[in-house]
Amino acid sequence: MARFLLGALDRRATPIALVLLVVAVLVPVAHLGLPASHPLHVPTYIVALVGKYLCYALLAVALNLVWGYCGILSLGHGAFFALGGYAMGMYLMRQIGSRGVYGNPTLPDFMVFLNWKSLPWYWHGFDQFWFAALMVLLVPGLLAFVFGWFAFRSRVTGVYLSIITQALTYALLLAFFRNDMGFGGNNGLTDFKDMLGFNIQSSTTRSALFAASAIALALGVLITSAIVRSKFGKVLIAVRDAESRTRFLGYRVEHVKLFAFVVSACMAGVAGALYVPQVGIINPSEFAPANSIEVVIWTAVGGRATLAGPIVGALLVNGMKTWFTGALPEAWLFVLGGLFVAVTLFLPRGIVGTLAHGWNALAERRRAAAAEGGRDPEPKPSDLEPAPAE
Amino acid sequence: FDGAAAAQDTIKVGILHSLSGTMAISETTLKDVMLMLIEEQNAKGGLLGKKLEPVVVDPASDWPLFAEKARELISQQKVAAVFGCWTSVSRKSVLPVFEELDSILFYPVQYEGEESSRNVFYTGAAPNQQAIPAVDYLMNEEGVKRWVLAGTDYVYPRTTNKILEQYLKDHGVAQEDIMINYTPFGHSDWQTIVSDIKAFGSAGKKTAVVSTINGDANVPFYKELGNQGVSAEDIPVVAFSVGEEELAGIDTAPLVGHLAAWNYFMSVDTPENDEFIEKWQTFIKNDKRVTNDPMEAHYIGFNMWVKAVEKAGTTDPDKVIDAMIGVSVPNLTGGYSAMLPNHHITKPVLIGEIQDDGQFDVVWETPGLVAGDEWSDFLPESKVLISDWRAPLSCGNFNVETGKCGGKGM
Amino acid sequence: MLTVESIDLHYGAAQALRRVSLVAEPGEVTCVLGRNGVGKTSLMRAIVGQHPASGGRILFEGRPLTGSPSARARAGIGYVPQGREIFPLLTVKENLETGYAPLPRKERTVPGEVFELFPVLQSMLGRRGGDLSGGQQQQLAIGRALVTRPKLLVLDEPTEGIQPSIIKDIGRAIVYLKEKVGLAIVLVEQYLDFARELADRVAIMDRGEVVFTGTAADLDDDAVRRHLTV
Amino acid sequence: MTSFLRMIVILLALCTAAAPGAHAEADPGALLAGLGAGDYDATEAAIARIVATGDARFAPALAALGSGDLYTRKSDGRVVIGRKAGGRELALIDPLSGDALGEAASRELEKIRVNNRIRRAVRSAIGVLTLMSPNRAVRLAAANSIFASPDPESLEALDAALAAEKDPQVQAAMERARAASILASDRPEAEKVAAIETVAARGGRDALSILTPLANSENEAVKSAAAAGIARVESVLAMWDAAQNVWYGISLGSVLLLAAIGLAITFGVMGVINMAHGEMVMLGAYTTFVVQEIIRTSAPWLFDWSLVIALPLAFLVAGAAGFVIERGIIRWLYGRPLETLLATWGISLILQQAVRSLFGPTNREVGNPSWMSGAFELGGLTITYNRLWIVVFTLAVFALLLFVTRFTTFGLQMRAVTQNRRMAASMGIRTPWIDAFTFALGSGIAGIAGVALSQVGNVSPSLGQGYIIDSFMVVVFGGVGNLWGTLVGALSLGVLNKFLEPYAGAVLGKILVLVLIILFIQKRPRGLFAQRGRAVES
Amino acid sequence: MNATNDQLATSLLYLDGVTVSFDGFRALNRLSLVLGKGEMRAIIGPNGAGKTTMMDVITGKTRPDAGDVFFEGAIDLTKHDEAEIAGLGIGRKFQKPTVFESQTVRDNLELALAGDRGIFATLLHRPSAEETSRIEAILETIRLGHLRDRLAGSLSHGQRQWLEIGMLLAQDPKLLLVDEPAAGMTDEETKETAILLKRIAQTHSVVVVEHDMTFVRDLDVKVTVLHEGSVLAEGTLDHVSADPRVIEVYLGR
Ligand SMILES: Nc1ncnc2c1ncn2[C@@H]1O[C@H](COP(=O)(O)OP(=O)(O)OP(=O)(O)O)[C@@H](O)[C@H]1O
Ligand SMILES: Nc1ncnc2c1ncn2[C@@H]1O[C@H](COP(=O)(O)OP(=O)(O)OP(=O)(O)O)[C@@H](O)[C@H]1O
Ligand SMILES: NC(N)=O
Ligand SMILES: [Mg+2]
Ligand SMILES: [Mg+2]
Repeated sequence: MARFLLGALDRRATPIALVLLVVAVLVPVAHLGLPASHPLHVPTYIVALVGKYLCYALLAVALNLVWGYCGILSLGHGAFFALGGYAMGMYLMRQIGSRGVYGNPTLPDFMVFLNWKSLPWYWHGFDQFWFAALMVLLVPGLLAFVFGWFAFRSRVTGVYLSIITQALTYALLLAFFRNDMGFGGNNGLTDFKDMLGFNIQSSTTRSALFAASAIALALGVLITSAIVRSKFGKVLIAVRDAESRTRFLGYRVEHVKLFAFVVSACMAGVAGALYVPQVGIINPSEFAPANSIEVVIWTAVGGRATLAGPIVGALLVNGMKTWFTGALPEAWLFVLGGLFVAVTLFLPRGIVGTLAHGWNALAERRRAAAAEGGRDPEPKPSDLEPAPAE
Repeated sequence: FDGAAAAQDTIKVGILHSLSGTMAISETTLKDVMLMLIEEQNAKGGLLGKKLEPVVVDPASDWPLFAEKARELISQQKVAAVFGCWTSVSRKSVLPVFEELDSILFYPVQYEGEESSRNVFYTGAAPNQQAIPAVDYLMNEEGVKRWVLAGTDYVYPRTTNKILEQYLKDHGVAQEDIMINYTPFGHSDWQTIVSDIKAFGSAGKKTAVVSTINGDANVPFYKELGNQGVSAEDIPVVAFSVGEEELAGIDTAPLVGHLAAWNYFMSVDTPENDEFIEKWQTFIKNDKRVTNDPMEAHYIGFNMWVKAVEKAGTTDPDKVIDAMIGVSVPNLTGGYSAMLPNHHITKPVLIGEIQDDGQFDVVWETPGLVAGDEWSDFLPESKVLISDWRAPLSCGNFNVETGKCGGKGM
Repeated sequence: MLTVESIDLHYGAAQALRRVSLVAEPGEVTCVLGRNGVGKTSLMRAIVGQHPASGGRILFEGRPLTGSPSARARAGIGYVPQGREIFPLLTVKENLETGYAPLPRKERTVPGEVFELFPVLQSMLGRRGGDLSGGQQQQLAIGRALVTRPKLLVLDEPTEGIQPSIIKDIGRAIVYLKEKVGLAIVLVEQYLDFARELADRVAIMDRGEVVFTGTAADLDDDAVRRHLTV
Repeated sequence: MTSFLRMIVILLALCTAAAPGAHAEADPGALLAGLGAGDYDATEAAIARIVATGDARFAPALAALGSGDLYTRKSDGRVVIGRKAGGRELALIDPLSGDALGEAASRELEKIRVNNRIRRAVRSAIGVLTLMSPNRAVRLAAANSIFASPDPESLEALDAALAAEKDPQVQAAMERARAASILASDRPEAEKVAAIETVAARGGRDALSILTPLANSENEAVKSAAAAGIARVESVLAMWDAAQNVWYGISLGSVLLLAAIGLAITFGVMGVINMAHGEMVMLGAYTTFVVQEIIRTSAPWLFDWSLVIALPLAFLVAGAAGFVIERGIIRWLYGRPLETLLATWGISLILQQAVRSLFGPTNREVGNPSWMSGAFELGGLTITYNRLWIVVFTLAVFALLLFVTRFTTFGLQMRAVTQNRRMAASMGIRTPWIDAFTFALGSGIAGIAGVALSQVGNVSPSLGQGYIIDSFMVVVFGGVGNLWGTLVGALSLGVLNKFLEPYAGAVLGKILVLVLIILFIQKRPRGLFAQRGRAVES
Repeated sequence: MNATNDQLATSLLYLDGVTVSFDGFRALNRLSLVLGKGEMRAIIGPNGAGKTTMMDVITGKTRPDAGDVFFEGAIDLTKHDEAEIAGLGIGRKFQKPTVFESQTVRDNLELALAGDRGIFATLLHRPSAEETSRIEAILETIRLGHLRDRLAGSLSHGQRQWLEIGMLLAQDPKLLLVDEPAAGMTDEETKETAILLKRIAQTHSVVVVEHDMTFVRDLDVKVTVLHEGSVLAEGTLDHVSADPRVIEVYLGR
């Protein structure tokens, strides 16, 4: 595994991972170590905000693995994120213990006032952190496995797959809304007190969660990079571009997709699990189809099928959302909507994709100039774009 | 841009209502009413000699964004208090932020109760200030014997219906005379449910519907009622989430006689209300705009806050929180509302019938003010809890049986 | 009728055509020969407007040809692309009817010679184009181009994947179209015998350039060996 | 109900004089004054006293009471009818004579409060008082309203009316009303059993609600007759219930279809993942709102035509928006279908916010024209007019669209362009126009869907968001690119939903439908009406 | 029956009574065909005769409505999917060249290269020197060496044909199904292709579909003529070309 990940450290992945690790160290230090008056002090507000963004970024990285590199446009990735979040939320709920408003030592408050008599079976075990942590990976992974197993075996592709992933998350949304499900209905899980014995609102816990998010994101990037750089990555792209042809070469396309899908779902689950203690609530709206579509949007804005794209997209879009909902509360949708339109029109490969392409094209031109009138210049995929018909 | 100097000569007031997304339909009005109230206060000379400065943000009907924006308002913008939220989940989402940063939230919407935070003032109705009087009215005035409890499937209706179910049973209603039905948010096809209600109502006993159906789903619900000819004489519907604003989107001619229970109606004929309506319509530059109950709640909440700040002589949250209790201000229905030690307020309860002009005609009201009861007496675990934020108890969920303050885990 | 004057064509940074010139006259077949990847298809795309030329100019009936592909089709250029490009979900009949676009309403019929040339199309009118065999699609592509009643017909390797008897038919059709109908025809071919038989003029391309022009008779073994062998 | 009362008032105003009081002994003024004398109990008692007179001259006063138009004049305590007369003044009318009494400000009057209990009493009182009306329609309505709120007090009046009644239909209605009233009284067993028979023969839910309480009767004979009657009514109802459910399903399905059908063009045919589709529907709905607003203020008599006027306008407005979007944005994205998702999502945000800024964030009222209000009975089916018209309208739109795509040159070129834009251009097809008009067509259809959907739901800036997911679901479930698939998909999802709902409830029913869609797609990975063959596989 | 059993046992590929219909149209009609181990066979026949459909059936793309398809005497191909069939050692070059457009020529070949196709094998795969040299050799053979780092999407039609052939070589299957390899090639290249195929046929079994008679003659192998979904004639090229029915439906006069 380590060797596999180290193999991922190339010209593109290394700087991203390094930046993230530096952030993981410096931000907590600046938050905890510097007095509030210090100009370099990072306030709680920023730690909480950026920590949340990092989780979103990891979710986008997860989506990019399946969408960017394997062509599976999942419109239901929010479901895996939310499931990871719920697993963590259940742990945090159990940690409240008898500190709930009704003082019931086992039942969470919402169960008490809706007359639950005992803890439903699926809530057992979540008082243990290791169990919850396992479930963070297992529940989204298993759902992705079962769902993917059937869908890929039945060769559901393209928009059909997109729409059933959307149906999946929508069905989960409705299910988790139901109070009878035992997950707190619309209000979800809230009122968390502590995690592993640390007060969830303390600066140290916040810093630790922040660092964990940054490191998880770095790992997500490295895993993606390792997968994409391997021969398996070439198979993924082959599946994306000509699925049926890949089959005729003897690749079990359904296994390839399933693997990517499950890995991606687990990543999304981790993102959700880190997100919940930082925002303090998990509620069914995380399953809303629109949320999953937004993840696609972040990835597209940043540049799909690039390592840094999903991160840049998630940070930029959410950053703009934060900024403009405060600065232009009545017009921010114009700004954000305009951004999406502008990116599609002017940065067709997303921000990172376009930059990388521009850079490559420049390098290309220089090389061509150096080679002086070489007869076989090498076109890049951009040149393959059919010219507009008229 | 606003340096320390500027921050000192204004007092910032946060407004945390969704201006986009699904809740914008209800919450935008509350943002506007807050702007009006602040403008008016400034015209009166501001507060403590400083101008009030509204800080509007858009949490976009996105619950985690509510928490983020709350933190931004308190720790970045340094507001003195926040007026905001509509849905319970948004309140739940911001609650830890207000507690952590020790600030003040005024929550203006009727809700399910079962909560009392030191940092929140609940100016909307608790279930006993809306649901129970409405049921009393139907039982006594209309002789209703059979009940449909229809609601959107979320916590407010669930809890309200739990409370009502217990209440009805305590009043001798049999289980088979209660039908409970839940629908998803934004439910738009009511054909089956309305016809089920008709069927349920044809058992020879007077039947009524208690509706906790949420905002958006109401228009198609009432349209279907009207079209299927369910008239108020036969099966009246009493709603807790339908006010003047919701009715503005419906042709109410077929709905005359259906009911709503609130603590305020625009049609209430008092000089305070006339003045409020006039100011509102002038402010919003539209003489057709209606007023509603949560607007009144903000009106009350804002005036209480102003009074408490004046009393405390500072906007410091701790001092203001302490000063709030006992503050009493005029409401718009001709009386006074007072802030109780449990951070809920006293309110009159009014039952109104829908008129063909989209207004409500008050057909009944409680003889006096009803005190908001945060911990319902009709839920077994909650019966034993009380809340009192005054020293020395200073507890939101004090268990009178064990003598312990639950939330502190003691 | 068609004069290509010294055009260049680029795919991004890569140059596919260099100062290519070509002439086609009514009642004549101009044949373009060349190995794989020398730019034959690129030249055809430039003529029909599917890819812009980056230098030089193209004249059609004496006027510069600059419009969109659809304008060129309406001006009388019919195109049979390499790879057939049948509309896969349209029936054979509908595929043929797409050729009505440039025609005035009363002329909107499928000319009889299409079915005479390719009787198989007649029997498959209701089948979806994409379901046809490769050779059948090729026949449909030629038929479809004829529906537009072109003055200039551009054929990019029309015999590819076609059974021998029909290749002969296509040969006969080309002769008929140039002699009886008086079309100008530009034909890309790899199949030398076929080309020799039909061509009035020949252009051989190599590495994006025209390296030989002349009549079919001029096409001596030397030129062939130099530019067409591996 | 109020409109029923209004009608009675009008009819009565025409013929009050013709109905001389039979038992007029008390002072009518005093009787009327009793209506406004106290609380609801007092009002109800006063109504009972008026009924006891049997004097039809009181009917207009009662009708005005029911519709909330009856006042006590503060100056002299006289009870008067007040009608809105232009400004803030009310025109006063004497309830008995119908004479005009001048105008008064509402402050000078005290409204007599009514609630549902009073309205029920009024309804049955008018029934009793108008049983002898010379007008057939009034008598029929009177009999029916007694049936709806039976009252032993009315038996005497019914008997008298029956003796005089010649019209067989009215007679039958009176018989039923009489039977219902007998069942509410303490008449002897034999009469009750016969009455049960009459009521059960009529059938329907109303009959059930009269019979059900009798099933617990002390009296054995009545009890068993009631049980038999109930069983009889219920067996008929059960049969109709199934049919009713199918109808609900079809009508839900047609709403889904209507919402999806424009998307079947922009997404199904053109392949644009059009997240702004819902906003096109919204534009159509807002167009309807604006049309109605203008009609309301400047030509109220046109109101019943408002939808007919709104249809072409909505098509133009949404179609023009679609045209602009295609020319401005979508056309740069052909060949990059996934990017259309990003761009149209952006457009959708912008349009929502634009409408919010322009029309405000709250619901706007779009009224039903009279021909789309109410319901009629078809056997045991209740069919509401608005649903019926929507089903008819949807099928008409579908047929039209099918015709355009299948049998017109535009349709052919549209399909050719979307399958191979470059080759279509080389065939001489003006692809930019075809693209723009196709997108405009899909958007325009979404716009007219908005006109119809404004009749069943909210008209608010987030209207479109409510339909977008279902629309994609329908198009994909049916099979992308196949209009028939969209039709069958929408209707079968509608019916399925409605059959699951009674068992599973609305929430679980919806979840089940989604799960079934997921499972179904496993069986048919390209939807219900899958495109098959080589063409689609590669 | 015995005879067929024997045939089955010794055959590499065995088709018997294979029928495929599309919406009532019979593309293959009780087609029977036996290919011995190490044999090379040319298949000709009119456009639409069912040649490509036959390959679709063998490679698992199309399921026959009736009939048997056996590989190496024992393996029922109708029970396997495309990937499994490829794994069994059947490779295919498509009539319409399909390559992975956004990957380089070299990566296309690497993907095709024989080897373990499992997930973890590919994840942990390190290119060996042997593989590299094989790829170089194939690039040489298909004359795309100078384009090795080009994206396959930018190749011309004929170049793609060559790349497809190269991918087939890289796959190194037991049985090669080659659909119209010479289409779009110059006469000279066509000759080269024939030589290449003959060389391959020394160690592999090959089925070639082609309309170019010169090419088929160069191959110099047994020829099967398909027509309307079944075998019309079989034998040497000279034998079948003399058959009046073949002349009528295929060669023309
Ligand atoms: N879309 C494209 N993008 C980039 N390069 C291209 C593209 N199409 C063709 N080329 C390159 O341009 C050159 C000329 O290609 P073209 O298709 O014109 O050749 P051709 O003569 O038609 O070959 P063939 O006989 O194989 O069809 C080739 O080197 C090819 O790789
Ligand atoms: N999916 C399908 N639906 C309908 N018809 C089909 C389908 N697939 C193939 N066909 C028909 O089956 C017949 C056989 O096609 P096939 O492609 O096998 O022919 P072929 O022998 O390869 O011809 P060619 O030499 O032209 O490539 C053709 O008539 C074709 O139209
Ligand atoms: N509090 C409510 N109505 O959600
Ligand atoms: Mg070519
Ligand atoms: Mg073939």
